[in-house]
Amino acid sequence: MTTETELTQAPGTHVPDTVANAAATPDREQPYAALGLKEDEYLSIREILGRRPTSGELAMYSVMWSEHCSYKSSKMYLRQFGEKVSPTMKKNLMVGMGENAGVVDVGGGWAVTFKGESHNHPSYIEPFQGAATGVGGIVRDIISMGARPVAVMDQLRFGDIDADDTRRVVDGVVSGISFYANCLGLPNIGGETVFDKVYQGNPLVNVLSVGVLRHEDLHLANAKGAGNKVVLFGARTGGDGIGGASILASDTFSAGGPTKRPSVQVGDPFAEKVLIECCLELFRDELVEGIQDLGAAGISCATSELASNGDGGMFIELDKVLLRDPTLTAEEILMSESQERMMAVVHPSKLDAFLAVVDKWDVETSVLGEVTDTGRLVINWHGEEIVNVEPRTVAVDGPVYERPVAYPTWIDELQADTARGLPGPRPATSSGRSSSRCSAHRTSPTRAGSPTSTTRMSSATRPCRSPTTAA
Amino acid sequence: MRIGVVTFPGSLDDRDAQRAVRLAGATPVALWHGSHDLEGVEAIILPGGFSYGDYLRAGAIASLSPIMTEVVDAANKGVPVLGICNGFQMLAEARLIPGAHTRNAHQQFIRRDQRLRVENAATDWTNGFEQGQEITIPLKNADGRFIADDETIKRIEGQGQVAFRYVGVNPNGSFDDIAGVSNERGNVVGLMPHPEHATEPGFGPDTPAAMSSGVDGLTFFTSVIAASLKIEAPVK
Amino acid sequence: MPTIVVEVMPKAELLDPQGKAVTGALSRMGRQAYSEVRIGKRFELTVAEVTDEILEDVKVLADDVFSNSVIEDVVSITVQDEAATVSA
Amino acid sequence: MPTIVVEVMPKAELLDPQGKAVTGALSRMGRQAYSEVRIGKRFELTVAEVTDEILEDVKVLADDVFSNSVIEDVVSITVQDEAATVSA
Ligand SMILES: Nc1ncnc2c1ncn2[C@@H]1O[C@H](COP(=O)(O)OP(=O)(O)O)[C@@H](O)[C@H]1O
Repeated sequence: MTTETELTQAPGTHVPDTVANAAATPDREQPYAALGLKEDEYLSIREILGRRPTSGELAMYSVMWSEHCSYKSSKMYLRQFGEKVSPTMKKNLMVGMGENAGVVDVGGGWAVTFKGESHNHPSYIEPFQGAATGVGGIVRDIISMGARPVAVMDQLRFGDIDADDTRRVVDGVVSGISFYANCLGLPNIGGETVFDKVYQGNPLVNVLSVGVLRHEDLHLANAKGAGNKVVLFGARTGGDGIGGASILASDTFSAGGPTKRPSVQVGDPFAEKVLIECCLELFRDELVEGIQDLGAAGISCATSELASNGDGGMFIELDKVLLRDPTLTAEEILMSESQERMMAVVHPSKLDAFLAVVDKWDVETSVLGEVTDTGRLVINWHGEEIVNVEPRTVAVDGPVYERPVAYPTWIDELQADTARGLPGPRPATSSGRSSSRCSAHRTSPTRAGSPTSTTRMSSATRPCRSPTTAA
Repeated sequence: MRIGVVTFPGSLDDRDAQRAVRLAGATPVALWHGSHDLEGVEAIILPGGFSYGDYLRAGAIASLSPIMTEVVDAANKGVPVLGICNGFQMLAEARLIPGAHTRNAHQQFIRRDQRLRVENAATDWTNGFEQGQEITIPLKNADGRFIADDETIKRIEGQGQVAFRYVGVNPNGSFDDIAGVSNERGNVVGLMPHPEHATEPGFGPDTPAAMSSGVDGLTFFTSVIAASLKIEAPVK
Repeated sequence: MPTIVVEVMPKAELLDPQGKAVTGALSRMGRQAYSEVRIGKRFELTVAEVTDEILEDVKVLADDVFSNSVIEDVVSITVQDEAATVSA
Repeated sequence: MPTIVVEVMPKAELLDPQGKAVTGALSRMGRQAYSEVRIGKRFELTVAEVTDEILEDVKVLADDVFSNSVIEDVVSITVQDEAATVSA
């Protein structure tokens, strides 16, 4: 693996790798492996660009092509959810796959939007912050559709209930979810939990958020209209989670050497609550063409996705990004996963009014650049071009793999093990062994978001899944 | 009557408070924390939520907001002010009422439908209740434990400044089961539980009569209307 | 840049629920030696320069903003210069 | 009885939302001199006697219990004897 690279240069001495430099030095060794890219993936980036990538481009491709962002191994299965949608299913579907969240017409001019997302590995590293920032990310997706978030749900999988490390993860995750959601006033209206040893070291933390909107309030995030301004607003960009999306979320959790930047993100639910109100006001006053949230892969993701969904071109001056840590390099800024940030596309005539609204909410803002019709995503750093790519190659046309699959034979035994084999009804007091594995967590702080929050589905009534053989 | 509801960054229950005002028959006026303008309202509500994320101390940063200078002035002139939950914490931080709040004694966030006894039915926000009447409204907080030194507790108990007391269970370890406090004059009232969430049938606490039918909170808002008209509110 | 450190503790005569919970946890871990744990706050303020004026202002802020005198005491205000930061 | 003081701060490179909110409040109050405020915790442990063994144990507790090494740093462990407590 590569040792010292341009990605880890000491602050102050950092000179970013420019497009011209990349063309001139085709043989420079690059740390693609440490960033989670396979050799053939790296070679295909070279082929797409017709030269070696700059370090900034390499940063973008590596995060966007990670499993975490590109779903390169699961895409071929997930695709079916889009392909199998029939016209009947589409009847009330206002927005389907491919956008920040799905939208369903519920009648009377109202619509509901919801999205579930996992934040698994971060929640294992630092359960409280990992789960909390998971809620933050999913709620920003709801906001970007133009909806007001109203509730969250969670679906959790933890390691064996008696294992040493399980309690740390359970307590952290449950209180992280409730803390963040409560600060936003969102009740947790349902949940489900399973404990099983297959999730040891790899818990699943799925959070769903629901939002409500009027039909006319629906917005899609895309960068259309050359000349429209691209604005970054919300929290400042720091060194958060730089190791998270690339190194830690790569296909093995042990890949990569030590990172000097933290792999965790710390959430600020207060900043998010302010963003909710600020975005709803921007939409209400019709001051934005679209808003995209920044999640994993931060600016790399938001710029390339917005550009891919629009007319295809965008120009960004990366040095305009407001920083929390002035020593960040251009590559780190591209990869940062700092939370509570949004990117808006704003018509130049509305920019002043836009800035007045974000200012009112004490939200920091910087105009980074504009939409272009060049079909290229160009990013400059202090006047020098460090990225020049076709946005779709970063955001949409990443590698897709058909991994080898095998039938899990243990599943036959599991499925054969039905309730029919059990003796007759027993008094409710007797506790079977398997039911203890499904127990709802009651040990951690309970927080309520609103008076409606007492309604929740009972997880204890759900069937307990406990594979007899580890997968 | 026009009643102002102040929105702070992080307020959560401002819109519910506005609706409660409307349901009681008054006109809600949205006020902004960053402004010095009370827009001529005749009463003010500081709503619940997590203003400034409850960072530093719950209500502390909000109590430094520009509008709070005006709220303190108005309160001292006799304008009715109600602080609900986070608003109660702001009133304490702004020293409009005695005491302070700390984290709940059991360290956990709590949410329940809470029984309260009205200990002082003479304030601007309680005159529609009967002295000693028991009511049920929702409670939800993490930093709800009301505390003060012995002398202060003795004083407020002696002067009838304890407006509400928890009944059945003390949910957060508040001294003397105190759930709500008023200033000496009785125009400023702060309490932990949320009257604004119990003002509309179908959305309130359960009652023996029917699920979600509790509307005990509405009387807070009809009381202040009565106080402004200098009439007696219809006793419930 | 120099840092001014302000330290605030819950008043000794008041119950500190968080500290009590930690004391309990330590004793469950078999650590009876710690008869009491109290948890307060440590503020680090970064300033360009430490002047008398700033120090006066920090005193005011310590009493009015960083602590609530009903429940907390300011236990110390110290200046710490950049070089001598970490000691543990 | 002597007190052992453990001080914990959020890691410098991570966001400290609480400190950020306070920095903002100070600047709205016209106090621009404070370019950054960070807020950590101060633990006071009361012990009957300070022994080497106890100090060793406190080091372990500081890392494992009082701080979360993923997001926080232990910045100091000091012994403070009863007489010399308050200084502000
Ligand atoms: N997946 C789950 N399975 C079982 N119980 C859960 C699950 N998620 C949350 N809970 C429990 O539900 C309760 C409420 O969750 P919380 O997130 O605090 O929501 P709310 O804000 O609505 O109170 C808590 O007691 C929590 O432990």
